[in-house]
Amino acid sequence: MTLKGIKELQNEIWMIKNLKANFGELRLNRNWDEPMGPTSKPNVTDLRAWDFKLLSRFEPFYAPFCDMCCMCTFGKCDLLGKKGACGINADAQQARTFLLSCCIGTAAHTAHAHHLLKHLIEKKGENFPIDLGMNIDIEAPIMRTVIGEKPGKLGDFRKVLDYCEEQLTYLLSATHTGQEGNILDFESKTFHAGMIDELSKEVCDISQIAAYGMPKGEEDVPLIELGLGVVDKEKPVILCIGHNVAPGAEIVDYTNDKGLYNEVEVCGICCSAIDISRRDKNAKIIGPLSKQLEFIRSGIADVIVVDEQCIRTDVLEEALKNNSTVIVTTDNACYGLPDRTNEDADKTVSDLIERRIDGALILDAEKVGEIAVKTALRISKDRRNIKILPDLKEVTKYAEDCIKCRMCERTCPNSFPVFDAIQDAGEGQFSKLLEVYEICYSCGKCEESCKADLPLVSMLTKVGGHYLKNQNYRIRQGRGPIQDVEIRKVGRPIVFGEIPGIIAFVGCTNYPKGGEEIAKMAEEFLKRNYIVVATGCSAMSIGEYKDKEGITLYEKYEDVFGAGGLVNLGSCVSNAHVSGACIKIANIFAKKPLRANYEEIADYILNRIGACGVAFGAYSQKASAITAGINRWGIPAIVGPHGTKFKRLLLGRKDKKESWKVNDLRSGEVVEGEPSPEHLLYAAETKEEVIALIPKICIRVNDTPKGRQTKLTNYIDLHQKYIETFPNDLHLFVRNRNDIPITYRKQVTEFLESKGWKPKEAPFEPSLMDFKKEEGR
Amino acid sequence: MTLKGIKELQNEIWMIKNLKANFGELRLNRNWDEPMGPTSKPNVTDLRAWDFKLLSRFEPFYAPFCDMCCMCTFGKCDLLGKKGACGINADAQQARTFLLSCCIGTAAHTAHAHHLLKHLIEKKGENFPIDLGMNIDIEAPIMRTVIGEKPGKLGDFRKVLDYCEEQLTYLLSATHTGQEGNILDFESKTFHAGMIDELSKEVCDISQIAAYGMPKGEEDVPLIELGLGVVDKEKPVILCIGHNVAPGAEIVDYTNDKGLYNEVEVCGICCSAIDISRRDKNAKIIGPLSKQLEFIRSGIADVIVVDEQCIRTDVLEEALKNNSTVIVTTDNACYGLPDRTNEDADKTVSDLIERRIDGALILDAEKVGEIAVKTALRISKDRRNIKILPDLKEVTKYAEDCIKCRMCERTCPNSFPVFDAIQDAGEGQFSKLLEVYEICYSCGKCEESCKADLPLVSMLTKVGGHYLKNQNYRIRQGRGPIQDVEIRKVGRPIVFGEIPGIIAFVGCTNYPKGGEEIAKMAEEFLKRNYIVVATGCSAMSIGEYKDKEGITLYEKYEDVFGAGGLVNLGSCVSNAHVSGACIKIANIFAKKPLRANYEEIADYILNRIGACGVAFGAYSQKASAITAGINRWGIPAIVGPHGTKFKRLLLGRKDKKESWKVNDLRSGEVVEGEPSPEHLLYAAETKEEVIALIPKICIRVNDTPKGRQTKLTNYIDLHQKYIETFPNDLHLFVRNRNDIPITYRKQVTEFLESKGWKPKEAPFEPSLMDFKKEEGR
Amino acid sequence: MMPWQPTTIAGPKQARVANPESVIRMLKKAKRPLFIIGPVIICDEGCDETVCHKAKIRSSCMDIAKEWDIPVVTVGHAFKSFLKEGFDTEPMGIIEIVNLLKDPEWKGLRGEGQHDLVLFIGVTYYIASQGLSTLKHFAQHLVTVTLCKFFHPNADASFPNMSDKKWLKYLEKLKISLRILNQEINTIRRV
Amino acid sequence: MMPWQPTTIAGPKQARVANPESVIRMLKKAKRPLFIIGPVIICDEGCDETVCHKAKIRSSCMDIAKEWDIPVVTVGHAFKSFLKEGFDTEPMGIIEIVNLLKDPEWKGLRGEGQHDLVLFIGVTYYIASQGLSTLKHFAQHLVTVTLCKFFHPNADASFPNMSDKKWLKYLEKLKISLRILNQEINTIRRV
Ligand code: SF4
Ligand code: SF4
Ligand code: SF4
Ligand code: SF4
Ligand code: SF4
Ligand code: SF4
Ligand code: SF4
Ligand code: SF4
Repeated sequence: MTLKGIKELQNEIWMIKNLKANFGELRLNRNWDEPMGPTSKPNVTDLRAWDFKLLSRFEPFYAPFCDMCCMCTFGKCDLLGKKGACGINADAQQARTFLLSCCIGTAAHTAHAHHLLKHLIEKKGENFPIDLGMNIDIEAPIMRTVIGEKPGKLGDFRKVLDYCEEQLTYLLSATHTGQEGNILDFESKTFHAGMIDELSKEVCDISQIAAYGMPKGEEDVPLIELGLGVVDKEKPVILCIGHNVAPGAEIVDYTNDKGLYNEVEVCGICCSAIDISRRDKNAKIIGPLSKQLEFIRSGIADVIVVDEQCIRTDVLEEALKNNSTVIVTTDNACYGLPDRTNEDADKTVSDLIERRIDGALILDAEKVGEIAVKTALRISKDRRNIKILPDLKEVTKYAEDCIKCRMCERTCPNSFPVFDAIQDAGEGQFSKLLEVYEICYSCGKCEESCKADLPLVSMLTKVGGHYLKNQNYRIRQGRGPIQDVEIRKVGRPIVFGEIPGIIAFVGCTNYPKGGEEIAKMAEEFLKRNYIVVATGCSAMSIGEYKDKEGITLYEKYEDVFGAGGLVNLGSCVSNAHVSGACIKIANIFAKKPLRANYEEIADYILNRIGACGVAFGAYSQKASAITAGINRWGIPAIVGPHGTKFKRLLLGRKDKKESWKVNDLRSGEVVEGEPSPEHLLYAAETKEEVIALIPKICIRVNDTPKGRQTKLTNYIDLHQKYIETFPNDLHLFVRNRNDIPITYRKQVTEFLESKGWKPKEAPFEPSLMDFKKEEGR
Repeated sequence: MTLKGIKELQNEIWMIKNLKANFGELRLNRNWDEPMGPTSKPNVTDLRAWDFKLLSRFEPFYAPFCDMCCMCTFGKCDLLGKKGACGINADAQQARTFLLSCCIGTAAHTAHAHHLLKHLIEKKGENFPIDLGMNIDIEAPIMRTVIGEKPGKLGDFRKVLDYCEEQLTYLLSATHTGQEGNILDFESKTFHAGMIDELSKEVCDISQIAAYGMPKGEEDVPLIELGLGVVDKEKPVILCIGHNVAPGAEIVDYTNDKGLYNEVEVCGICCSAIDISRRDKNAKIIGPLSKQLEFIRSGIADVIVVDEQCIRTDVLEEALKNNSTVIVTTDNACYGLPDRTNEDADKTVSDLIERRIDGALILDAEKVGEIAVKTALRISKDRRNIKILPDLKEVTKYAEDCIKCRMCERTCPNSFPVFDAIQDAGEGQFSKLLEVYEICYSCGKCEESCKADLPLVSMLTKVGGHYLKNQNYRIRQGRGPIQDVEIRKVGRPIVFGEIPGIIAFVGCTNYPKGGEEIAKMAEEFLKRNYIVVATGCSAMSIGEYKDKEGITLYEKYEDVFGAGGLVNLGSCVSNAHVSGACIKIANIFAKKPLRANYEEIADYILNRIGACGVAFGAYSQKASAITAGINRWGIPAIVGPHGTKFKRLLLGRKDKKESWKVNDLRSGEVVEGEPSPEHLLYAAETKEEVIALIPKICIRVNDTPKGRQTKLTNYIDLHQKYIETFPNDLHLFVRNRNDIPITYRKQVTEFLESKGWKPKEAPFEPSLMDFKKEEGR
Repeated sequence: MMPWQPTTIAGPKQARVANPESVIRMLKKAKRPLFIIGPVIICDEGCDETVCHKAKIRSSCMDIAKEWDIPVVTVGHAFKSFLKEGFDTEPMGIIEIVNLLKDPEWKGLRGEGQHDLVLFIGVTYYIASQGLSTLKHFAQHLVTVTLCKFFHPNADASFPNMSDKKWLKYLEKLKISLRILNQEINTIRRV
Repeated sequence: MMPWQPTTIAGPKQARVANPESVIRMLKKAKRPLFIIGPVIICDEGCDETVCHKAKIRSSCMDIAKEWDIPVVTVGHAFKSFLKEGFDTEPMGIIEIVNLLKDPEWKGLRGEGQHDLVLFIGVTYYIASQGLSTLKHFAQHLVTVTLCKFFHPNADASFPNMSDKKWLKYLEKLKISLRILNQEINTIRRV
């Protein structure tokens, strides 16, 4: 190439670059005249100052699960009062493992988003528009706040995920031996991982809503069938397990296209179930994670389609016991099965039916649809005799072999009385076993540790199946983001405290005493005009409970994002809409600019929006990432007792006045604050403790006197009801006499006196942000 | 916008896109007419078939470090003979933790590459050319083989890292609870992580070579000063620790620019040291990882500049004890220090000097250069008295307080006789302590566990410093990739087996008996005309040994990539050039197309190139990723005894004939093979075991008779020398009489007879690849 | 001794196995003990001591606290059960109290200074185990003792795994020994 | 018992503490025992039994193997030291032999079938611990016993941590008991 040629080419490149840049701007930001804020695509340390502020209030609390570290070949190192060979000590090690957990969780969501996005782009094209309908202008509040851009089309999400993956790589790198050494910096990185997780979830849910035509936040979405009893066993049954909707959606699409939807039962467990039912409201939901092993053991599923996340890793082994067929569909979980992606579908179907292969890996969702349905149609007849009714005599026979080692009870994560129940069962009494069945989440640990090799989970399943034949419940279809119009309505009463709080029941089923407790918690707050939203397994657990009249809470309470409304947002990735709603309140109601303006938005949420998350059964790394994500926005979360095994909480100290100071941006003064929210991440031992804590944790510095009265009334009420005593820290939340609830005036006044309480001024514009430097200074 | 306007705009976009695409192609592939191969940017499962082939020969061997899993809140689960609550069992759990370890290692390299690349692009621009000089045409063999593209300019590496980060996210996701469940699929993902690690390392090293003008593979690079004794303590001393050259390079640049290079000593530990000395041959290398705590404790460093990876996490704490100043420079390790990136440099210098801050986080490498030098110049005088000579009386005094609990000996990872040595020291005898000093890697575990709180590492340091004042060695400057011209010369003798092997001593210092063993191993093979290359800490360990004449191996053996040559490739990221050289042999000598042609290249290497890696002291997650990376290319590796704590090896079974069958691509027949290489990843207990194993593991199916004779001679020689017996599996490696080494003719013939040996045909074109399907079938 | 939930084993350090005598010795040495009582010993049916094992345990706990004048924190929802018996305790979350206990600056339940010995009973096994781990690692200023019928390796000292019957016996013994000790001390004081 | 390197504790299952008598019982039950001897008991100076503790240990090991006719694998570079004494062993890597032992199909050192009991001595502590862990998890068909002076929790049975003196006594006792046992058996056979 001549020199001139090169010059020309370089000019051309320059032009293209500029054009491209302008064009990119143009497309992404059509109709968006908001100026770019300070925090576009923040790098690992860019929000560190904000994080350090949060961490000075909410100090990390570590509960090591193990005294040792076994992460490198210098180990194992005993860190009890000692540093490891790399110089790390116990608290930093805990912070590190929590960061690692959050990285894994975030990777799961990001990979999920990327897998799904690729599929959707293949299906619908790069340019498929992201349009959430007339009632949603702010389609991607998290992306807008974090990236500073808004998505016009599916393809725009690519760069969001690129950013996520880059940041995630940095974060994971910091967990390497010999990198970060300070707990605060670990925690700041953990928040960062959480924020990336939020972005990925949003990308995931918005793209599936747009591309699959799922509900776009409309109120009053249909009810979906839920429960172990909703499946018609006479039909061929396809069970989808996991979180990625693509294969399941293609299955229902295939049955619909071929006019087979009356011939085949498509049902699901975990988030795939919720999301498939958002695609097709006729799909059925078996239930949350806790039902997985039970349902597989029941043998009802002819074909089990596994996608990703929260799948028992022994699905194949368990399925083979019942001659169920397994199809795996993503690179996350291949189970060693032969890759039949490029094989002729009918060939694969016949190989599956003839048992020439144990199952198949098919990385093409559409092909999965075809193969799953065809296979189910053909094998279900042969499997009829497997789906038999449970025989309780067999259970008794097994139980008689118990050698009374008690390992079942000792290894049960919840110390459920399996031992006693088995003794009874040995004598033909099943009520205790049934009780265990109802709260058991079929983790299988009792069975694995049984010294007499009793198939305890199968025994539980049989008893449950016998007595509870028609487990038939209802859940709302997951409706996705909260519409802007709803935000407009509730923004003011929430910020002023008149709606006493938004409670999000999220996460998995590692409950201490069964799922019913979630429903009961939800009910308590629905009755009290809180806004209750739910996602994932918790949304299902709420649906699995019927009141005395035999109806579910979804039927009883309105599907509105308003006082006393109960909304199923959708699957785990729909958790993005919890913070999304809070961001939108800050933006729509309070007119805070959100474009690349993370800190100001989070500061607003922390001080003014009485929202909290409850992940009573949080179990996985994703759950840890989710809590880190909402925490960085300033939204507190409560986990259940098993949540202590995440090894790290973020606790405030209400007895340390100095830590609650706030800047009053209006007056320019530092003023006394309140311990609200008291904690960012707290683990409660019992449902009672959670219920008593929620109204308090929904208190915000900015509440109006009226709002505060409402919140305190609930706090007193519920504390008295569940702990049976007056809350002994109430004085901390009464700023002046106007805050005193009328109904409890006398009691509160007396209490305040006993505590030597003095009134104080409420700040006008409470904030943790620095006072703006005056110009010229 | 009018419809017409939009249409026009769309046309424009289309044009730009195409133009861009063409242009991109044009630039990236100038002068590259090789057609695109089958495996461009392989996704997680795309090389699964190849991996499964490797895994069917080299089965995973798991050595759980712990019976339990503590990764989620269902746990801890005891996996000894039981499944966990998620259904996982012990072997899959080990495979999962090894994948996790590799993900962390890969993340460290990828993040490092990305950090550095960003810095270099900022400094030199997107378009800075990747030009490795006249003698290197194949500048990025890994990128060419994996991505199918070649880099023209720095900016081209961006898309490589995007790919790496995307894949890494998928891989990490698979370690989430409830994802992958099969060991083979876990292992395939582990290989994938290793391959990504290889790419990242290559990007990293090539970009720093190009941008910083480091040696470009030239032979006979200069010698660099190495050792604890090479630093002039009278001068201000800046110590760089870690792996990322940027801050260190800016420090030497700053001293050079300001004419201060005679005023300040710049030295380093670990890979930063090597890479800084590649930038400036006057920089000094203290030594490998094993010297870190010792050197910090010595108090010699006035300013400690920490970048990333392999840094003791307690550097700040240890530095403060000696009033050293700490500057941290990346988001990987911030140590809670105040962010002074945007602060005036002189202000920060004075804050550091006045001890208003304990240290500073400065995310701008150039600023680090300035601040580090200015601070060192100003504080070194005040610190004079700290750099005092060791006082052995103090050591005795401490030793007298020993309460004989023996915890020092019990917690020492290598059971070094610290206890005995301390008893002697208590009586004024230091020879044993000195012996421990020479093999100790200052991990500090003895000190941490000492019930009498004796500062054992300081005591060791003092004794070492007293007796070994002038630890002054030499290492070659790291010279980067092997030049194409050298490959041309050695390709044939290597593939034919006449050069008996390429041995790469790589990795860290978790040695069982000190670094000298590495040097002795290297020497043994240098004497026998193997090609010996080294990187990172191992390269330094080789330099830290002098022979009887008092010269180092680097001085004794030629710096050529040829028989009997000893080459320091550079830092850990230079490990990419080990596989790089093998790929280039396949391409340059054997004319195998490499463009996006992973499997064929790897198959060639596995069957024909007698290379192996020795990571005798491998300790970190990066080390695990590095082994996975070279293993996927078909290059075997040997780790030391601590390597068993990676929990997973890949072992062949020489007694299982069927597993060694190969396809003879020439004859189209499946023929009997040989167990060569016998293992893909093996852990040896002692240096003797390693030495006896290396010649065997360098045997390849394709050796010519002459080559095989050479290899077997070395095998017999070294086995007899180090194990003192004739190798009892020799018959497996003699294909026919032509293979019998002349010097051992009688012995071998007798041995073969005793084993009932029969000659067999050697395949012409041995391969694990499938026979090409004939057209039309 | 194997922990009740076998996997709560956390490392080489294990709790000493305690018995009533050794607990007495520790209590005697302690200046500011604290008693944490959790919901596991609370009978949700609200039965009384004549019929209910849990109620008997609760009653022993109250007696122990009274005998030695140990302030009591009730966690979970244990408070109400004691209130019914007219016994005043401080309701808190287990995490809340553990968090306070790990701060050497905290002034203690009675404002007299951080506690130096903490007795645990009836806290859900695994959350107790996590809390004990926190204190083991991060609260060098205090000693933790568990009086459950489950061996707790993360405590400094723990009752062994045992039957309900033996457990009650242990607690009764503890109560009576404290009473005797008290009488002795009072006698000495009076002298 | 705390492992010699305390952190080799791996979970709730711990080795039984063995003594010469219990090892004898296990050997009596075993059909195809194997003895693995590592470099830690080899004196690198090559001293002999009259002066060197390690040489004494080596000598006991040889006697034990001979008494009970147990095939011996030497790992690391232990081979040569035995060769010098005219004692033939099979040299291997510790990982190599562990890998063979975990395969139920392997035919054993003498081709008579997989071993059912493996004695370990003198293997570097932590690599032995890892190998024992492999066998504990993945070789249900065999029992592992360590005769080092270090307690090995990952074995099925292990000598306790002990002094050099006691260690030698244990090994001598083992040897002598085997000799007696052998004589008894021979007597019975002759009858
Ligand atoms: S990462 Fe640190 S604490 Fe963990 S095993 Fe390695 S050296 Fe020990
Ligand atoms: S399966 Fe149910 S009863 Fe069994 S251990 Fe798990 S939760 Fe407990
Ligand atoms: S684990 Fe099995 S044998 Fe033991 S008590 Fe429970 S049911 Fe009975
Ligand atoms: S950290 Fe977990 S895996 Fe490691 S030793 Fe502890 S319990 Fe075992
Ligand atoms: S990841 Fe599986 S094995 Fe590990 S703790 Fe969780 S449930 Fe148990
Ligand atoms: S510092 Fe040296 S002697 Fe001490 S434990 Fe570590 S390696 Fe052993
Ligand atoms: S750990 Fe300390 S006190 Fe114990 S033997 Fe070693 S030097 Fe002595
Ligand atoms: S060789 Fe290992 S220890 Fe040394 S610098 Fe590289 S990774 Fe770190």
